[in-house]
Amino acid sequence: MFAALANPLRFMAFSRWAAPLLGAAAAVAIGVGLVFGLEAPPDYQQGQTVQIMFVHVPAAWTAMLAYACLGAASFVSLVFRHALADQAAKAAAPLGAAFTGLALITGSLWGRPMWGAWWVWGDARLVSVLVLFLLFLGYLALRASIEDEAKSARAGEILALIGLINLPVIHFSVEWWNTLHQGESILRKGGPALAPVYLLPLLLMGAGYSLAFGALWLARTRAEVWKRRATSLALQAALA
Amino acid sequence: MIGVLLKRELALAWGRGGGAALAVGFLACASVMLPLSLGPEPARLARVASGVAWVVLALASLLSLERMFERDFEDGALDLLCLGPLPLEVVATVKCLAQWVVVGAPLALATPIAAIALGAKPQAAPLLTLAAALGGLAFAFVGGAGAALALASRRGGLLIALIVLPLLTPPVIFGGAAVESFQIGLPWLAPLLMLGAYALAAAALTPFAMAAACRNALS
Amino acid sequence: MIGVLLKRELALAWGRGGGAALAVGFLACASVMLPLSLGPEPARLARVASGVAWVVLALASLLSLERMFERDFEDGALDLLCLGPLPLEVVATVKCLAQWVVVGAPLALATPIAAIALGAKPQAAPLLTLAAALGGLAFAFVGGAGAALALASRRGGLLIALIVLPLLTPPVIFGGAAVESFQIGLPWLAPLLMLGAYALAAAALTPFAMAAACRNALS
Amino acid sequence: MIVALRIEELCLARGERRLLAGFSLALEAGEAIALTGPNGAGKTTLLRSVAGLIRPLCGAIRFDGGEGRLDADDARRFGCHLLGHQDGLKSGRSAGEELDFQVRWTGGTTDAAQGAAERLGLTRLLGLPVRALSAGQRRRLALARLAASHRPLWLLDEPLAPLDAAHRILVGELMSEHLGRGGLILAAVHDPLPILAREVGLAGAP
Amino acid sequence: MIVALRIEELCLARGERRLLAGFSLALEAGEAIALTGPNGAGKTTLLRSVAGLIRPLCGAIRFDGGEGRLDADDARRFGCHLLGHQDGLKSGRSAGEELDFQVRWTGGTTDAAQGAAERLGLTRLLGLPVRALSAGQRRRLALARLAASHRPLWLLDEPLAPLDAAHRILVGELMSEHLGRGGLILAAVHDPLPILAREVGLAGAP
Ligand code: HEM
Ligand SMILES: Nc1ncnc2c1ncn2[C@@H]1O[C@H](COP(=O)(O)OP(=O)(O)OP(=O)(O)O)[C@@H](O)[C@H]1O
Ligand SMILES: Nc1ncnc2c1ncn2[C@@H]1O[C@H](COP(=O)(O)OP(=O)(O)OP(=O)(O)O)[C@@H](O)[C@H]1O
Ligand SMILES: [Mg+2]
Ligand SMILES: [Mg+2]
Repeated sequence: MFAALANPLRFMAFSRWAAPLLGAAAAVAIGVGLVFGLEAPPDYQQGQTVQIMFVHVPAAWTAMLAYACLGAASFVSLVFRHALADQAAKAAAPLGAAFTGLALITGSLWGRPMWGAWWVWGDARLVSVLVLFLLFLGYLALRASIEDEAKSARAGEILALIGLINLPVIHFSVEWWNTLHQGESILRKGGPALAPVYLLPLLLMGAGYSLAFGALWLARTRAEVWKRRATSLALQAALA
Repeated sequence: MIGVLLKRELALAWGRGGGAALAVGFLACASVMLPLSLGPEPARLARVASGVAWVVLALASLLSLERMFERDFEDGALDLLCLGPLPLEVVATVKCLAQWVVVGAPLALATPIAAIALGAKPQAAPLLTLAAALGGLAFAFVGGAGAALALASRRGGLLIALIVLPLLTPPVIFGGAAVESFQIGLPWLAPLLMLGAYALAAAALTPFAMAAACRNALS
Repeated sequence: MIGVLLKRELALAWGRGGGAALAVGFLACASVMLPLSLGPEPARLARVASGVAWVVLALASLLSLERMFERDFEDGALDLLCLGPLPLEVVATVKCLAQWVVVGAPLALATPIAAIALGAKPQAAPLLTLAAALGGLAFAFVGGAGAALALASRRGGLLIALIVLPLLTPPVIFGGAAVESFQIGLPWLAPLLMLGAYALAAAALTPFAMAAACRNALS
Repeated sequence: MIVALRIEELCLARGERRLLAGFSLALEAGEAIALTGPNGAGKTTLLRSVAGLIRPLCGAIRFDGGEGRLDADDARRFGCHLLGHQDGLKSGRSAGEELDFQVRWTGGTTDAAQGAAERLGLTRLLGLPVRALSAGQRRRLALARLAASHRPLWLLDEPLAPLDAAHRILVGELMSEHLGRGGLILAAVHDPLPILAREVGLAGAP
Repeated sequence: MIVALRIEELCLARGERRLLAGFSLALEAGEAIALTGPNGAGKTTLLRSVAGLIRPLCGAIRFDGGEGRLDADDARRFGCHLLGHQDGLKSGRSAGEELDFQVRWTGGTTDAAQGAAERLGLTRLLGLPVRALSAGQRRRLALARLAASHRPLWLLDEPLAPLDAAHRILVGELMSEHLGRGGLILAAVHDPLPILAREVGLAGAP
């Protein structure tokens, strides 16, 4: 499928209908997830604030997903030197930064009632998510500061691949250090340790966020393709 | 051939950031400044000591990193390095090692002294040195990658900081955790091993990134 | 004419050290790293907060200072600056001011935020900003003098550190004392005035030193 | 305005090495001098000491205006262009920014900078970073400052080396115009200048 | 050992600008080519792409050895000297240190470096910092590397510009010797080379 999509024309044809479709699916999943989520009973420990979970946890997942996509696109671009892959990588970065920001904000909104602090320095997971955010920003800044498109692409690929190290650190940080942050409760050995009333909306929201990311990613990649077409047309016009 | 290169890189690293003396002076100065601005209560100082040493280590590395590749890039020496018998990956490794020898190693030796002067437990000295040495290694390589990536852009310093700082955080976490655990009597081997693993991974992987980034900037 | 020069110097200062974003990122990072390596106990952090902000301010200034004159010296732009309508003393002043605007001022604004994030009292914010702004001014001018003096030598960084670090200590003492006194309810005006006097004296005297040092390096 | 440069009994040294002793030279308005001499003879050092960047061991460098002797410092700061081996262009900034700064710093206007850029065929290059220019384009950018901000005394250190034939001729024209306006040119060269110039040789190391 | 350089249907671009298209060239052992062309034509770019520093858009650059085609990477790393507009000398280090490093890095010995320094009249200057050298002395220092460590292919970018007449002749002799040993020279120039060379012109921007 990827090989097929590597052709820009086919990609544009595919994404023309795929992006809105994914967007609609995302809206449905998020809508239903929100309804279930708002109806979920208050947790005996966390009270009503447990509902923040439905915004926070999917945002954190999607942030990591976005970085993984950025890394994968960069890898493809580095190895196969495919312009489309670079455009996809460039398009993924601001989305990833946004989702990471969302995870940080909702997390600290949750932290205030739960831990009595907006932010806890020294918590490895929190800090590693902040690092993820900075990595996205660094990627964006690096791309923006190199005018030559080819050089900018190459430098971005290298940075994105170096930053991949951070993903396992984020995921396993709760195991490696004793942190305040919640341990693994869903993707853990022996099945999820979450009551179905919470699990169902959480998974729905997770799916919704990921679909939304997918839709936005396709749309942004399309925009990037258009932008480059426009610049190369302008150049041809200037040279002619 | 590596020897020829190493000799040159050591001389350059020494001249570049002022080398060891600058870094150690930096540390000394920070150790003086901290009590000045904190007030001299020993209990408070002792806890802060090793943490500050880490921050200084990271900042001092950053201080001289920016120019690791930039000078060679601007004056044409990078062309010459590309046309030498050793691949650029090796050249980058040697550069980072030289940086570490000149800045990281003296700092690793000075760190426990500063920490103890500020009131840390003397028993922690060997661990502090080891952690600082490993941390400095990670800083040198990760920082080198940032410096090489920033070559192609117009804004050196800013970019390097932005790129490098996030990647410097894990070693600081690991190193700080090892020292802290040791001081309060918890097991400290695991974080130290993580630190070592990070440093080795950086030393093994970033040379490829550096070489690719340099070639990219030249082309 | 000063406007023309200031525009250029601002652009260069911005590009050189990465400017505001670098310094602030630096501060942010140090604020991240410190708790990481200290452990997150709020009580401890709060006491350290403003002290650390000072150290970071000093280090961030040093970070970009070294190249304040060196680039212009090496690429011949200093010749051009000598042959312009303004005397070299004014040029040096403008350079330092640009450095301060780009690095010092944003840092002064960010310092209280970092300190409060680490747990300092919010009421201290205005004082912290003022002290950091004055301190930054002193750092920029004293650091500039060090950078100019180091031009003629082969070992820039080392010299700058040796020359500048001792001269940076008084502002840190005064500034730290002012903030600390404020936080524990003692009179804080006197140290603040001392800090201001030091900064003004630096701004008034060092331009002559810088100009003389530049001429010396060129000849 | 500078109408004559007089160098009298000048001695110059670098490090421990004596370069010139008892060197004298007079340059009048509308005249060009080509300084020649082997490598290391002291051409660059002489130009830089005329510009006031290097202090002579002995002797005098005088600038005469219409009404008698000028203050040397003023003459240098308002009447003198130095184009050295290094051109003082920042490789990271854009060519346009650098040209504009150099011209305005030496007393010209932005419009004049545009005009000079056009004359030297740089207009399409002004958006590029200086680093991206070819050696000849970069040298032309440095020369544009001389054409844009009018200062009577030009001190040139091998101004034509990286230029192609067409641009050598063009710069020759610029120089003639400058001389026609009553300018003075003191140029260190290894190849002949494209204008009529009096040749002054420096002996070089013994 | 490289005995021939073949460039076939090369296309080069910088930024968005096309410099060369379908450019071909063959250089055999013992032969020198003088690349000419207006500023910005792409001479430097061509030399750097032969040295492997710039990746061509299309076309091939081949190095032939005695027994057939050589690996391009090896040929460049062991058989090729590039002397660009910038000479890669660190201005703060001493001339001797820099020469020794450059020579040994490209495969020569310290003795050869001494010999080359003597040949080029640099011996008395080796203790000075590179910054203190005059432009011509500095260029000679850069050229000494070529004379000291033997590599067959010399890629030279305006090698003679800052040299005085005597040293141009001397460098001409060095080049002839190099060609006599079976070397190859590809030099970008604006002034004629002091040796017999085939001229290849680059057209320059349309
Ligand atoms: C700014 C603060 C916070 C940040 C940056 C943050 C970050 C993250 C991240 C990255 C994940 C996904 C980890 C993975 O799946 O590998 C996550 C999951 C989670 N977070 Fe947070 N978090 C924050 C605050 C909180 C707070 C205050 C709570 C509630 C006490 C909380 C509860 C959870 C839960 C329950 C999960 C799901 C864990 C799992 O099932 O794997 N988080 N968070
Ligand atoms: N610090 C120093 N110590 C000793 N000698 C020095 C020092 N600085 C410069 N020199 C010498 O002074 C001379 C300076 O020559 P200058 O640069 O004026 O030569 P030039 O005539 O311009 O030569 P070129 O034609 O090569 O440009 C050189 O011989 C140089 O080696
Ligand atoms: N990033 C870039 N974007 C656009 N154009 C560029 C870029 N980099 C280089 N160029 C252009 O490519 C050309 C490079 O020319 P090159 O340096 O090869 O010229 P040259 O033939 O060596 O000229 P000279 O005789 O002046 O040395 C120049 O016209 C330059 O302006
Ligand atoms: Mg000279
Ligand atoms: Mg060229």
